[in-house]
Amino acid sequence: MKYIVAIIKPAKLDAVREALVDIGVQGMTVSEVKGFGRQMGHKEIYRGAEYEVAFVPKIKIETVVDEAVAGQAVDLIASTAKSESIGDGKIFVLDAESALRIRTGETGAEAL
Amino acid sequence: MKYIVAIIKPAKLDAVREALVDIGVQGMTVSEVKGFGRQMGHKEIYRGAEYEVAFVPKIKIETVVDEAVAGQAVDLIASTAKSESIGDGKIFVLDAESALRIRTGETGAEAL
Amino acid sequence: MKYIVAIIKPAKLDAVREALVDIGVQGMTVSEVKGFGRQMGHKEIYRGAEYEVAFVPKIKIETVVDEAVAGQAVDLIASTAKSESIGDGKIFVLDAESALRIRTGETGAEAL
Amino acid sequence: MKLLKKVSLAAAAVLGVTALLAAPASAAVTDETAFVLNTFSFLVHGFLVMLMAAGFAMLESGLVRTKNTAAICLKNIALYSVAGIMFYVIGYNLMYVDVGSYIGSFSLLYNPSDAELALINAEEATDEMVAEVVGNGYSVMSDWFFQMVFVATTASIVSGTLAERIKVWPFIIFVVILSAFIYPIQASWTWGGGFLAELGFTDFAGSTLVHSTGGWAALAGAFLLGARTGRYSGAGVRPMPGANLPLATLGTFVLWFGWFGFNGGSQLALGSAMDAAAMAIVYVNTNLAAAAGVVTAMILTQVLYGKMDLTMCLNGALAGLVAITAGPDLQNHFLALVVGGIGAALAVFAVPVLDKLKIDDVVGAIPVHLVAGIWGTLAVGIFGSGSFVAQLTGVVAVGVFVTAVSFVVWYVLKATIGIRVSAEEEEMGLDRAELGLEAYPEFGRGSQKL
Amino acid sequence: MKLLKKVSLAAAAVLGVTALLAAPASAAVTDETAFVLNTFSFLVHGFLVMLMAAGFAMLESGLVRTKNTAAICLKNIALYSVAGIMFYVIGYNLMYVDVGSYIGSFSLLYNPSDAELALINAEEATDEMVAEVVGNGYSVMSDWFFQMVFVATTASIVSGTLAERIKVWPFIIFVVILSAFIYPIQASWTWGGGFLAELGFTDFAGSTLVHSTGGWAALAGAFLLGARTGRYSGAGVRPMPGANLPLATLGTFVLWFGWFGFNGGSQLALGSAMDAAAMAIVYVNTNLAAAAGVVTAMILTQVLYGKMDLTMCLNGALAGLVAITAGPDLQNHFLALVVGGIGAALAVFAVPVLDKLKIDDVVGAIPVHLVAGIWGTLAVGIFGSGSFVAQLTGVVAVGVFVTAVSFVVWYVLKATIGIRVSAEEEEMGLDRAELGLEAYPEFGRGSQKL
Amino acid sequence: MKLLKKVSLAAAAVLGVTALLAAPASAAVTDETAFVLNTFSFLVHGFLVMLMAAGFAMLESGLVRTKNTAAICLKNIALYSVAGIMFYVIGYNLMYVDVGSYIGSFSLLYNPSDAELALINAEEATDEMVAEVVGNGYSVMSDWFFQMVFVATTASIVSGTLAERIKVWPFIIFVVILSAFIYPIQASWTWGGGFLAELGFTDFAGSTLVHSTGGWAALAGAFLLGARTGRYSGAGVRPMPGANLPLATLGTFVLWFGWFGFNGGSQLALGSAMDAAAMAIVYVNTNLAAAAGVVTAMILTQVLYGKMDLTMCLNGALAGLVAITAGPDLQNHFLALVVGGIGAALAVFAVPVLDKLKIDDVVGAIPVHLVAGIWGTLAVGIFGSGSFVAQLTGVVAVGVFVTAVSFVVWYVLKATIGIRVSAEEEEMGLDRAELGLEAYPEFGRGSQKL
Ligand SMILES: Nc1ncnc2c1ncn2[C@@H]1O[C@H](COP(=O)(O)OP(=O)(O)O)[C@@H](O)[C@H]1O
Ligand SMILES: Nc1ncnc2c1ncn2[C@@H]1O[C@H](COP(=O)(O)OP(=O)(O)O)[C@@H](O)[C@H]1O
Ligand SMILES: Nc1ncnc2c1ncn2[C@@H]1O[C@H](COP(=O)(O)OP(=O)(O)O)[C@@H](O)[C@H]1O
Repeated sequence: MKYIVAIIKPAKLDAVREALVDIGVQGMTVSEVKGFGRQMGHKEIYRGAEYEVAFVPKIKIETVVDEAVAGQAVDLIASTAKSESIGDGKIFVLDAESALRIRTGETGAEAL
Repeated sequence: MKYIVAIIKPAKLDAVREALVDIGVQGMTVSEVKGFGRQMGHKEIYRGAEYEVAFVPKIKIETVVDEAVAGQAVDLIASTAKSESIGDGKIFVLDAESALRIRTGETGAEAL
Repeated sequence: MKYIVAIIKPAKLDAVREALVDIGVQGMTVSEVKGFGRQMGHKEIYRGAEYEVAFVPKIKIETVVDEAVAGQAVDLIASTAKSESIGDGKIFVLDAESALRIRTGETGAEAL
Repeated sequence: MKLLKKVSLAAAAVLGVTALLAAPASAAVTDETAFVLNTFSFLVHGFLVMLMAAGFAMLESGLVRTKNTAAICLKNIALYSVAGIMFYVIGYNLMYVDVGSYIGSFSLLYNPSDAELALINAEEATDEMVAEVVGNGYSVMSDWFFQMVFVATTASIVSGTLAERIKVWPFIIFVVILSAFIYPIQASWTWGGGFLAELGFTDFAGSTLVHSTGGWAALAGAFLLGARTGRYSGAGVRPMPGANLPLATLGTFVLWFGWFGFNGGSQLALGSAMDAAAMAIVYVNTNLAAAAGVVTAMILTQVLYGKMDLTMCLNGALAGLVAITAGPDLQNHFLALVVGGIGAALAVFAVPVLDKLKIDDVVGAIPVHLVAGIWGTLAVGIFGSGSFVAQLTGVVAVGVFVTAVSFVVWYVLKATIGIRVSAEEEEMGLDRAELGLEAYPEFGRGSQKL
Repeated sequence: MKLLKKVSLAAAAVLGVTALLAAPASAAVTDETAFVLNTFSFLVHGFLVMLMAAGFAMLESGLVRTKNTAAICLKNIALYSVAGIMFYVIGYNLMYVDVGSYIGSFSLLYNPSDAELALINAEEATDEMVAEVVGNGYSVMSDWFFQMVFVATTASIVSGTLAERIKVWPFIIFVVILSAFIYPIQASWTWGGGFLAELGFTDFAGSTLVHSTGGWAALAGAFLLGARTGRYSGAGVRPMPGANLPLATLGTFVLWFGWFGFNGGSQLALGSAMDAAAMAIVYVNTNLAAAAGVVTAMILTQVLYGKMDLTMCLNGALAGLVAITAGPDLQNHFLALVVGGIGAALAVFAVPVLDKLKIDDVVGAIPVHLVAGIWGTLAVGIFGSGSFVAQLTGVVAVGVFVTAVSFVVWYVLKATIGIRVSAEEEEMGLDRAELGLEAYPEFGRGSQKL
Repeated sequence: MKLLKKVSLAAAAVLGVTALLAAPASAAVTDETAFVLNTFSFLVHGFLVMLMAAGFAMLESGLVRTKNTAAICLKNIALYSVAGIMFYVIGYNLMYVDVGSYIGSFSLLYNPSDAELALINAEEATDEMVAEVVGNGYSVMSDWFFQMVFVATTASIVSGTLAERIKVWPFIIFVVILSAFIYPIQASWTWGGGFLAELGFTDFAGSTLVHSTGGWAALAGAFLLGARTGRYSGAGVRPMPGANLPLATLGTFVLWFGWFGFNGGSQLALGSAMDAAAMAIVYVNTNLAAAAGVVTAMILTQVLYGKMDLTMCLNGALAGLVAITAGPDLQNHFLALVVGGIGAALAVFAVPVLDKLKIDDVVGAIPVHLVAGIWGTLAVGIFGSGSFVAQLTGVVAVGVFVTAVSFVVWYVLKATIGIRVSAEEEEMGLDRAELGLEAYPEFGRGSQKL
C-alpha cells in the first residue's frame, strides 16, 4: 500500500475528491495546513506597518491506496489540482506497511 | 521504529490516549482533520437550500513507537476506538527510520 | 528523499523556517497540532473546578528533502528549535519514495 | 418604596395634584406634563430592559460551547417573543386586572383604554377627553410595555441554566406556561396588590418576583433534566469552558446597561421632583452594587483560586445587580456597596456548591439570580424599610409556589414529549442536532470550509 | 396616523395650544415644555435608530463568510457616515425644504434656524425670542438628526444583499447617490408633503419609504452584480453559511431595540397626553409584530424543513418589524400579531424563490425589507386607516422610481469603474483583496499565527 | 458654551425663571418640570455614556490577540467598577465640592441632599420642600451619575494602550489613583470652577479633561512598560493584528452611540427651549464629526497604503468624536466636518509616528484620544468661542500635571510590585498566565476540544 500525501490549493479540494472517488478511492483524510515554498507569501499593511505573511493556506490530503492504483491516483491528483500557477503544490508518496479498519478489524487492501 | 497514524472519532481521543499511556507509549501528536469515507457526510438545510457536508470531523493521532510495541499499540487503539458504527476510522503503520529528541539530542528508542 | 516530520514549540517556527531556507530547503508544510508527552499539560481552574489540559499546542513541520541534506536539516532543526526546556519536541525521519511538483510535473529532487 | 408596582402611580398623580393646588401653578408640574413624563419613563426604561434580552443571549452564547451556540441564540430570541405574546394574551390580566389576594382576571388580551382611543381619534380633543386620559397618570400601554419586558427576563434566566442539553420545543412550551401563568400569578401577590403586598412584603424591581422566580424555575428544570453528559463523571467536576468570553462580557455590560431601566423605571413615575430625585438615587445604587459585585468576585477568586476568573467576575456584576434590585432606593449609597458585594460573594460560593450537588447550571444563573435574589430581598428587611419577617415570607411563598408548579410542568413535559436530547445529539451538539446548522461553521472542528 | 412626517408637528403644537386655552393653564402642557419634549423625543428616538447601524453591521458580519467580514464592517460604518454627510449636504433640503409635488429645494447644507441661534446667543433671552423658537414645535436640528438616521438604514439594506462580491468604492458611490438624491426625492413625495401625501398614501415610519426603497435599490444591484461565484453552479443552490451566528443574533436584537426609535419616534411629538399615549401604542405594536415574526418563522421552518433555521427566525423578527412599520398605530394590538406574522411568512417563502430566480441576496434583505415592506404598506389599507388604492399607488410609484434610477446608477458604475471584484479576489475574500487584512486572523485557514 | 460643568445649571435654572416671569406662566417650562427634565437628561445621557464601557471592552477585545482577550475583558469591567467606586468614595468631592483654584474637598462619600431625602421621606410633601429641592435645578445624584461615567472613560483609554503585557493588579491600582485623584483634581480646575475656568479655558465635554487625560496617563504607562516583545525587534515594526475585527467595529459603533450622551448630556440642562435646541445642535455636530473622521481615514489609508485599513477607519470615527468633544456647540455644522476630519487625519498620521518612537499603543488610544483631543481643544480657540491662548494653557497645564503624576505612579508600581508580566507569560498570553483560562478555548491553537 502507498501512503499518498498531497498538498494542494484549497479551491481544488472538491475536484480532487471527486476525481479520486471516480477511480474507486474509498477514503481520504484532509487537513488545513500552511505552506511555504516558491510561491512566496504576500505583503500586507496593518495600521501603517508593512509585513510579510510567509505562509499560504493549503490543503493536505492523505490517502492510502493499493499499490496498483497509486500511480494512477497521483497522476489524477496532479492533473486535477493543476492550475499552472505557482503554488499548485506537491504530491509525495510513502510506503505504508499496514492498514486496519477499526470497525471491522479488516486489514490490508480490504481496510482501505 | 514504527510511525502509527490513527484516524479516529473525536469522542474516542481521551480513551485512546489513556490506553496508550498504560502500555508505556510516552508521547503522541494529535490534529483535527476531516475525513471522507464510507461514512457519508450528512445533509443539512440552510435557508431553505439543502446541501451535503462531505467531510466528517475526525481526530488524527500520530505516534512513533518501538518495533516491539507497534502491534500491541495498533490493536489497543483499534479496540479502544471501536464503536462498531460506521466511521470508526483507520490505523496505518509506516516505517520510521529515525527519531530524535530535540531537548536532549537522544536518538532512536530513547527519543520516543 | 526523506520525509522529515518535526514537532516543535510554536515560538520556534520562524527561526526554524529561516534556518532551513538558509541551507537551501525550498519548501515545507506546517500545521497546528496538539502534543502529549513528558511535558505534562497544565492544570487550570474554571469556575472553581480544577482540571487538566492534557495536550500542549505544538507546530508540526513536514518537509521532504534530498537524501544528501536530510541529516544536516535534522541537526539544524534540532539546534534551532532547542530551548533546553521540556517539550522542545521531536524529529522523525521517514523514507519518501517519490515527489511530484503539480505545476510542472517535475519529479524527484527537482520537485522539492 | 413602592409596594404595588401599579397603584403607586395613582399616588404619584395625587401628589402631583397636591403640589399643584399647594404651589403656585407656574412652579409645579402640570398633570398632563406629569402624564407625558410618566409615560415616557415607562417607554425609555422599557426599551432598556428589552435590550437585556440581547444581553442574556450574548452572555449565554459566550458561556456555552460552540456546538450549542446557535441553539441558545434561537432559544433567547424565541423566549423573548413568546413571553411577550403570552403576556399580551393573558399574563398581564392575571397579574394586574382585578387582582384579589391570589390572582387577577382570566380575561384575554390587553388593549388601549377607551379614553385614550377616544382622545387619539377625536377630530378635536376636548378638555374632558384629555382630563380623563391624564387622570390615569400614565398611558396604559406604556405600563404594559414596561411590565412585559420583565417577564422575558424571568424566562431568560431559565434558558441559561438548562443550556446544552434541553430540547428547544419543550423549553418553549415551558416558557409559554411561565410567562402566561407562573410569573403573573406570583407577581400579582405583590405588584398586583395581592396578599403579599398586604402583608407588607416589598420588592422594588423584582429580586424575588423576577430573578428568584426565574431561578426557582431553572432549579426545578435542572433537577429533572440532569447534568450534561460527562460533567460529573468520575472524580470531581469536568469543566466545559465557555467558547466566547468577549461575548459573555458584552452580554454582562448590556445587562448592566439594561438594569438602569429595570430598577430606574420601577420608580414608576417621573412626574414630580420627588420621583426624579428618587429615580436618580436608584440609578446610583444600581451602579454601585454592580461595581461592588465585580470587585468582590475579583478579590475572592484571586484569593480562593489564585487567579481571577473572568466568568465569575461577570457573575459577580450580575449578582450585585440582582441583590440591589429588591431595594435600590437605599438612601445611603454606601449600603449599596455592601448589598452588592455580599450578593456577589454568595454567588461565587454558590457555584461550587451547586457542582457538589451535581446540579449543572451552565451559566451560573442559579447562584446569580436565585441566591443573590433571596439575599437582596432579605436585605431590604435589614438595611431597607421593609420588615424582615415579611420579606422572608415573600421569599418562601414565591419560592414554594414557583418551584412546585415548575416541577410539575417539567415533570409532565419529561414524561410526555421528553425534555432532553439523546446522548448522540448532545455529543454532536444542539446546533446540528436541532437546528441543522453551526454557529461558527468556519472555525475549528466542524469547519464547513472543508 | 401622520401623513407628513413634518407638518404633523405644527398640528401637534396647535393641539397643544388648543388644550391650553380650553383647559386651566395649570393642567396642560405648556408650549415650551412641549417644545422640549418634542425635541427630546427626536433625540432619544434618533440615537436608538442610530444604533441600528451597529445592528446591521453585526447582522451582516454574522451572515457573511469570514473572508468577507472586515469588508462588510467597513462598508457599514462607511455607509452610515456617508449617508449622514450627504443628507446634511443636500438630502434633507431635497426632502423637506419647499417641497412641491415631486421634489424639494436644491439648496445646500442645513443649519440651525436664526431664531434658535438668536436665543442661544442672547445675553438675556427675551420672551419673544423664546416664543419664536417654541413656535416651531421642536428644535430644527433634532428633527434633522431623526430624519438623518433613516437614510442610513436604507443604505444598510443594500450592503447586506450585495455583500461578498461588490467592490467597496463603487458601493460607496452608490450610497452617495442614494442618500443625496434617490431616498430624499421619493421621500419628499410622502413625508415632504408631495403628491403621494396629497393622494392619501400613508407610511407611518417607512415600510415603503425606507425599507422597500432599500430593497429595490438592492434588487437592482443584485441583478447587475450577479450571484457569488459557485452559488448557483450546477444543480440547485450551494449554501454559503454565515460564519458567526451569535453576531447575527446580536445584530437582530439591536435592530429590534432600535426599532422602538424608528417607529416610536415617528409619532413625531411627545408634547401632549395624546401623543404620549399614541407613542406607547406604537411601541407595543412594534414589539408584538416582531415577536409574531419570530414565532411564525420558527413554526414554518420546523414544518417546511424539519428543523428550525436560526437565520430564518432572525429574518422573521425583522420582517415582522418591517411589516408593522407602515402602520404601528393599530388600535387593536392583536392585528399587530397578524401583520407581523404574515410579514415573516412572506419573507420565509421569498428566500427560496429568490434563489430560484438566481438572485443572490446574502443576508435576506430583499425578503425582509422589500417583500415585508410592501405587505406592511398594503396592510395599512386593509387593517389600518389608509385606502388600499392609495397604498398600492405609493408602493408602485416608489418602486418604479427607485428601481429605475438605481438600475441606471448601478449600470453606469458597472460600465465605468466596474462593481465586482475579480474571481480570484472573490475566492481570496474581500478582506484580503480590498482591505489587505483579515477579520479573524488567528482563526481557521488564514491564521496569521503561522 | 459651559465653563463650569455644574455652575451652568444654576444659570439654566435662572434663565428658566426669567422666562417664567417674563412670559405668561402658561407658556414657559415650570421650575419643577425643568428640574425633572434636567435630571432625566443626566440619567438618560448617563446611561448612554455608561455603555461606552462596553464599547471600549469590545473595541479592545477585537484589537488584541486571542491570547490576551479575556484579560482585556476583565480589565475593562474591573476599571469601570473601580472608577465608579473611587469616584463615590472621594473623587467627586475633590472635583466639585468647595473647589478653590486647584482642588476640591477631601471629604469622603457623596450622598443625596437632605432636602431631597426630606421630600422623599415626607408623609405629605409641602410646597417648601419641593421648592427647596427644585431650587438646585437638578437632582444631585443624577449629576453624580453623569459625572461618574466620565471617569470610567478616562480609565478605559489607558487599558487599551497597555494591553497584552501589563499585569492586571498593578493596572487596577493605577485606575484607583487615576479615578480617585488624578482625574478629579485636574477636572476641578475647569469643570469645578478652578483656575483654568477663571482663565477662560473651555472644554465642553472633555477633549482635554477626559480624553487627553487618559491619553497622557497611557503615554506615561506605555513609556515605562515598554513595547510588546518582538514588536520592534530588528527592522521595522512587526504588526500583531487584532483577532476579531467585527467586535472592534461593534465597539466603535457603541462608543459613537454613547457619545451622544457624552456630548449631548454635557449641555447639562434640558429645562428650556434654549437648552433643548442647543442639545440638538450638539447631537448633530457629534455625528457629523465622527462621519467626517471615518471618511477621512478611508481616503487617507487608501491613498497612503493603497488599501483601506478598517482598524484605522474605526480609529478615525473615534478621533472625529474626540476632536468635536471640546466644542460640539459649533453653530455652523460644516465646521464639525472640518474639526472631525482633521482630528482623524492627525490620528492616522500619528499611528506610524508612535511606532517610530517605539511607543507601543495596542489599540491606537494615544493617536485617537490624546492627539485628536489636543486638536479638538485648540480648535475651540480657532472655530469656537474660546481664546486660543486659554485653550493652549489648559492643554499644557493638564498635560504636564497628568503626565508627571502618572509617571510617578507607574514608576513606583514598576519599582515595587512590577507592572509587566514575564516574557514566558507574555508568550503564553495573559489569559492563561493571569486568568488561567482562554477567551476562545475551542478555536485555533489553544483549543480545549483536544
Ligand atoms: N519540500 C517540501 N516539503 C513539504 N512541502 C512542500 C515542499 N515544497 C513545497 N511544499 C508545499 O507545496 C506548496 C506549494 O509549493 P510552491 O513551491 O509554493 O509552489 P509550486 O508547487 O508551484 O512549486 C507549498 O506551499 C508547501 O506547502
Ligand atoms: N484510504 C484512506 N486513506 C486515508 N484515510 C482514510 C482512508 N479511508 C478512510 N479514511 C479515514 O477514516 C475515516 C473513517 O472511514 P470510513 O470509511 O468513513 O468508515 P469506516 O472506518 O467505518 O470504514 C474517514 O473519515 C477517513 O478520515
Ligand atoms: N512518540 C511520539 N510520537 C509522536 N509525537 C511525539 C512522541 N513523543 C513526543 N511527541 C511530540 O513531541 C512533543 C514534545 O515531547 P515531550 O515528551 O513533551 O517533551 P520532550 O520533547 O522535551 O521530551 C509532544 O508534545 C508530542 O507532540
